[in-house]
Amino acid sequence: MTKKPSSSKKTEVTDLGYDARQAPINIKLGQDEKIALYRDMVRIRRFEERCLRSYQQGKIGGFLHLYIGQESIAVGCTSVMGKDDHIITAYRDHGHALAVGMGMNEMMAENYGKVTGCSKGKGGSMHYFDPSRNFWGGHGIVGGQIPLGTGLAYALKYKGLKGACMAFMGDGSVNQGAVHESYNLAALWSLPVVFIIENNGYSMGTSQERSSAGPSLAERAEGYGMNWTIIEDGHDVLAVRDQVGQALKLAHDKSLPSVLEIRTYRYRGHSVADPDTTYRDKAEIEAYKSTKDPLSVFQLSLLAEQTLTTELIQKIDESACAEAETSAQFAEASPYPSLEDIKKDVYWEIDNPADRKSVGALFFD
Amino acid sequence: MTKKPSSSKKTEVTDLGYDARQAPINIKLGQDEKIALYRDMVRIRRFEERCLRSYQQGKIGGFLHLYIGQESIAVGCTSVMGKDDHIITAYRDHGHALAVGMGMNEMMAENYGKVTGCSKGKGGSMHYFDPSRNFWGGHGIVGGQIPLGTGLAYALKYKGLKGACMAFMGDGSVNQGAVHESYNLAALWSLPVVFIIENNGYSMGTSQERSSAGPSLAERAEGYGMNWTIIEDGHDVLAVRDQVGQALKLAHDKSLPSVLEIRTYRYRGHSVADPDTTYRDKAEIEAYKSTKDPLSVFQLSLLAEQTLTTELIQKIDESACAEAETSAQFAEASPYPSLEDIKKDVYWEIDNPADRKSVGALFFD
Amino acid sequence: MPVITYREALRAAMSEEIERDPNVVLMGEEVAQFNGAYKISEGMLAKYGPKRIVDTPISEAGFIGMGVGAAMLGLRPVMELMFFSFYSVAFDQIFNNAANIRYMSGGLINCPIVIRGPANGGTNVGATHSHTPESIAAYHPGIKVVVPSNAYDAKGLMKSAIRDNDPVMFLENTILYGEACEVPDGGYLVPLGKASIMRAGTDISIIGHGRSIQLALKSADLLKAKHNINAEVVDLRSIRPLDVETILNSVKKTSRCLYVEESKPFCSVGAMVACLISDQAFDYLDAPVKRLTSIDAPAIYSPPLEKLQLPSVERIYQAALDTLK
Amino acid sequence: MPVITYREALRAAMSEEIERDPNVVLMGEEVAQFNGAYKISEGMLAKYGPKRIVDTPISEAGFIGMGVGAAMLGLRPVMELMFFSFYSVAFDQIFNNAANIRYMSGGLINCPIVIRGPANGGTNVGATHSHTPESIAAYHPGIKVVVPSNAYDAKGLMKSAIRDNDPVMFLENTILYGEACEVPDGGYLVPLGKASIMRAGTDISIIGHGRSIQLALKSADLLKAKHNINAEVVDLRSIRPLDVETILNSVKKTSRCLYVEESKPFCSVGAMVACLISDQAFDYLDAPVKRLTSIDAPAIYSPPLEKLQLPSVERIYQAALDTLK
Ligand SMILES: Cc1ncc(C[n+]2csc(CCOP(=O)(O)OP(=O)(O)O)c2C)c(N)n1
Ligand SMILES: Cc1ncc(C[n+]2csc(CCOP(=O)(O)OP(=O)(O)O)c2C)c(N)n1
Ligand SMILES: [Mg+2]
Ligand SMILES: [Mg+2]
Repeated sequence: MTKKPSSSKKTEVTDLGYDARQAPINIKLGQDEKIALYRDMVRIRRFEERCLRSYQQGKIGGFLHLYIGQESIAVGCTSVMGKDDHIITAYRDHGHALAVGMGMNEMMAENYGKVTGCSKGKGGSMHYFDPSRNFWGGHGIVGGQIPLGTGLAYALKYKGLKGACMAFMGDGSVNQGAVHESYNLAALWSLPVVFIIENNGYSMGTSQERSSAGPSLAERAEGYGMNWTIIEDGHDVLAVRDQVGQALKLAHDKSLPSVLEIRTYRYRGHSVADPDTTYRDKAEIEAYKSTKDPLSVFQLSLLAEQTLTTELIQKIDESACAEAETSAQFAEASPYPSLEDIKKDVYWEIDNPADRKSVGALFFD
Repeated sequence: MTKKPSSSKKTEVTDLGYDARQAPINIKLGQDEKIALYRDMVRIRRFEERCLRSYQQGKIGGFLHLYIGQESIAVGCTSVMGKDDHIITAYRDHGHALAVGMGMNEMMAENYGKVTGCSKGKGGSMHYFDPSRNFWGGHGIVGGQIPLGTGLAYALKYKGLKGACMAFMGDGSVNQGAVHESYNLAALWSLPVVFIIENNGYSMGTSQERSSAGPSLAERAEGYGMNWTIIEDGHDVLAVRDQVGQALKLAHDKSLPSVLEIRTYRYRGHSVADPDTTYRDKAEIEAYKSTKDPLSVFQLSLLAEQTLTTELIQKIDESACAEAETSAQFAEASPYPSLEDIKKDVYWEIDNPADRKSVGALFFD
Repeated sequence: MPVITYREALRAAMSEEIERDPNVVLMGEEVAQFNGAYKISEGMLAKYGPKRIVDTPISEAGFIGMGVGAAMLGLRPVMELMFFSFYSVAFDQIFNNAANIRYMSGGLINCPIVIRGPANGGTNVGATHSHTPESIAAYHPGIKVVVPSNAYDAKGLMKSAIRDNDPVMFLENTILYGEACEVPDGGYLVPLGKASIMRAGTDISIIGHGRSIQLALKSADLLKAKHNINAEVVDLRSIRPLDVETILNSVKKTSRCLYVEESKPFCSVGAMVACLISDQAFDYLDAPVKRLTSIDAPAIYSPPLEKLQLPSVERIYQAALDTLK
Repeated sequence: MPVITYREALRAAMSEEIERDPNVVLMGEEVAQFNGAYKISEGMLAKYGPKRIVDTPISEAGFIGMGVGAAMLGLRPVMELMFFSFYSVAFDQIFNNAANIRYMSGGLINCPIVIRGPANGGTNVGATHSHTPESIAAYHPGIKVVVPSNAYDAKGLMKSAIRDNDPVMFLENTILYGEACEVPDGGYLVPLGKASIMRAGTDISIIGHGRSIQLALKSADLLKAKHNINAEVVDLRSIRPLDVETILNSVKKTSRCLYVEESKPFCSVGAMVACLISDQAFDYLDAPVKRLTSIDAPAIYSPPLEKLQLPSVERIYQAALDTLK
């Protein structure tokens, strides 16, 4: 009657006096690169603020899940992606999409349900896709994207590519069975996948302690012998870069999976229709905003090191606002899909009639 | 950037020099009780050997999953059950059924598909039930019974009963999502459930190391802050009693769940139709049989302490064989369900027409 | 009689049953502290406390299976799926465990669980959130399925469902949540399996279920106003059990039938009902039973297009005219 | 022509495609080292190695979802469900992800995955292991569904399914695995969506899919021998796409139709086909389309009773006579 000792491999993180700016991956960043990181965070925020206005004007249907407050994660993570690295996420996907390089026009048009949208108006705000940028969505079923991300990693390994998949989820998603099944598969088969939990403290109106048992979310990785790390400073884009970079390296070099839990915060309600009153108070939001806002923190740091100037900050801001405004105009001016479009993009074969090999009816109305 | 220290609570088990016979729960066992434990293990084995014969004669349909080699677990676990303790298990359910007190007749008749079977011939060997003995099946979908067991525990707590549910599964089942969702629910809500993994080393033809990542199966409990224990001596009915007794006490007294991984071995193929040649060799089976057979080990120990005599051993054996033989005759002589029976036991309302409140058609052929 | 919404009617039904029977418990994501994603359970935590109104993690397989287990031991759980679409991750627990446990135990067990939540499109939430799984649910013997189209039925059917000793899938509709009608205060029941003739008529039977019924009633008014056509509108309310008698009687009277529903067309409830009618009222039919469903594709997001994809007053009106041709 | 079994035909199809296309991979529980629970993949690990033939843990949601993700990036995974019934724990991955990913991405993605395994009763494995989910699968636009009834079709359809760029549910049958017929060596394809007239006739169309077709052929012999009735037997082979033309042509010729299938009756494929026929060949029908399904209850274990629950030569024969009455 013994207990087998744990054999899990944890990445060791220096705890005290850690300065992400000094991390090798960050120290080599040029001024332009730092500005680009900052700019991308600003662009996400301004884009979403513009989305919110359009939503309030009734231009956008369904849900609108804003990423505001979490920008450092999408930007930090995607900034270390190489050509064969891929990402997949949940419905809160504007940040990731912009960060991988998708354009505001196609994104806003998607929100408006226009045919010029990235998914031709078929997916909406929760379902952005851009395979050409290694971005595989935008997924609405909580946790449902995690097996897909594991499969992207599987395919990379199968093809002998030195790439990895970053599979994003929220803190509430870790209690879905499909997530655990994926953990086991990834660990068992040494798949190059980085499971990234964006822990913003709440799944809708449920705080982490009301949804998830256990010492931490990342630590569940241990049961599968997987590496795991908790990034407390998720608001610090450089800290995110550093840790994600290490996890990606592990995936690239040793084809090992890991779980990163990144602590963050969302400023808005779960979706913008969420009353956001039953589960947290304004003070909590304000406290975070005032000390840990990802944009402000990075801005201050870049100001201090004179990478940014107040003029440049303003220019970046104005240009992001203008870009967002233009995207709203683009979306507004774009046409809706046609009635016939409803039945396109259902079957590859129907969309490629010259290559169709099956016969018979595929639609029944 | 820190890692939260683990706060999980492990039951401490003395490792060296541990003698299950000296455990409080065992030391108070009377001679008759020990003999009863032994007899129940023998009855399970003889019953299943008789099942095997009937299966080979074509009297039993579908699958036949034999429990031979694992008897100490069902008998040990059920022997510590109190009046409000409940159990649920998978398709390898003969042992648990006999151990909770179900009769061989109704069990064998079920295997034969007779109307006198415990499930009226509707469930078969994988689906025994006896709610009157707190036995809730017999379930065919791997891992699918674990949420149900969690729900039984939930209902016990809801009703204010000081009882627990033992939810059994195999080593291959731990990779099903529903199991993990149940772990989280049980830990989060402090449900009185004991998750028992009967780790016989294989899920069908897949060894544990080919199916499950991580240091051990039980240790995954840690990620949920749950107690866990590995019982290496699963062949020792007294060791099982001791550990399960402790877990049940934790459930009764503090309404805390735990995970027990009990190491064991099955002698036969996954089901008796399984060729059993691709994944292990005979030597491995023989090695286990010769040193760790639950019946032999307990028999020797009871002989040594003179609780058993060779005559008594023989008597127990003969009586178990006779009981099994009688059950086969009972099954043979029993009638099959009628054609009309096919549509009974589908809806409670149809079976209780006097109390039916709905109207309209419930069947459509 | 008080006029209340479908949402309030559901809340009243659950509240009355919670007060009546200590074994009734409402569980689901955000049902308690958050007051319900769609506010069905608003105020119920405050009134009934955390033992009766329980927030769950996002673990549909886990908590619905847990409800099935609890039901086996005598609780009567009402499980909210935030969207019924999320049944996809709990499919096994519903259709193997809840549906089969009675059968496989030879009748030793029964499972009085209600699984409820909105099952509809039309709110631009896309393909994964807009499933209408009534045909899939009702395919399974052992399961009952109801689809109330109005507040009165919602309350009466919910109370019947909670008292029912078999597992009931209770499919609601977010678009109807705010729709009101007269609903008595008292504890009336609407039995499962009884269709309701919402509008009597002689020229054509428009049969259907769910929100399509509300649309069909308006289409029937148009048919009357524009063509003096008297359409009978029959709301099945319950898919399994099914009120075959009312269906056949209506069709025997009108000889023409249009089935309307929001489902996709392949193997839909409408196909089943059409097949039943053709089989059992063959000689009464002047023309084949026609069907109107959503356009056969996953739910499109684009708001104006989704409107076109779903049944509408105009589409039903046109289909009825086609049926009468 | 060589005579091989349905099992060998499936193995040959998968082997040929694995040899042909480096992106084809076979995954599932016990497919590799154990040689397959039903020995479909026997010898394939030895021949193609562990990269192409992959054993998975018991994690259907995980590994099927993984297959969907891998397919998005260009692999062509063939996923074995040991029993197709286990789709219940992978339902979301199949019907939300595989089925919808193309649509929700506006056509940017396609998902060439095959999910295959036996979907049948008749082997006394009880309610949880005997699902026949073709109607449920085919309900979902975005999904294709095939149900081969014999070795020749099994091979030709499997090769087409693997080359297909859309997700295909491939429903096999354990009872047919050992059945043999003539199957050419070469790489022929049977296109999805083409029904097959297994026996030409003039008096009644017996249409169906899966193993019921094998039974129907024997029933047709009885009808001929005992009553000189010439039954036409039409095997749909593919449920979605569906060969509506062949169905209608047959019924227009015979004016009588019986649909046979192993499914449960509510919202089954047979109900759908009956509804289609009634709609599109209304004036050709001398009598309503009749259906023969399994008796409407979960699959019973008891071996002799399960036989009675399923379609049989005798039951089909009787139902055909009733249809002709
Ligand atoms: C299977 C499933 N259950 C429930 C939902 C409804 N839902 C959407 S998002 C959400 C909360 C998820 O929270 P979290 O994972 O923490 O992500 P966050 O929204 O904070 O980014 C819920 C309950 C869903 N989409 N899918
Ligand atoms: C969801 C599901 N997948 C696959 C199966 C087929 N199956 C039945 S038992 C089994 C092996 C289970 O092994 P384990 O959990 O170790 O239990 P043991 O048989 O060793 O008692 C498999 C793969 C199933 N019944 N259900
Ligand atoms: Mg969150
Ligand atoms: Mg095992």
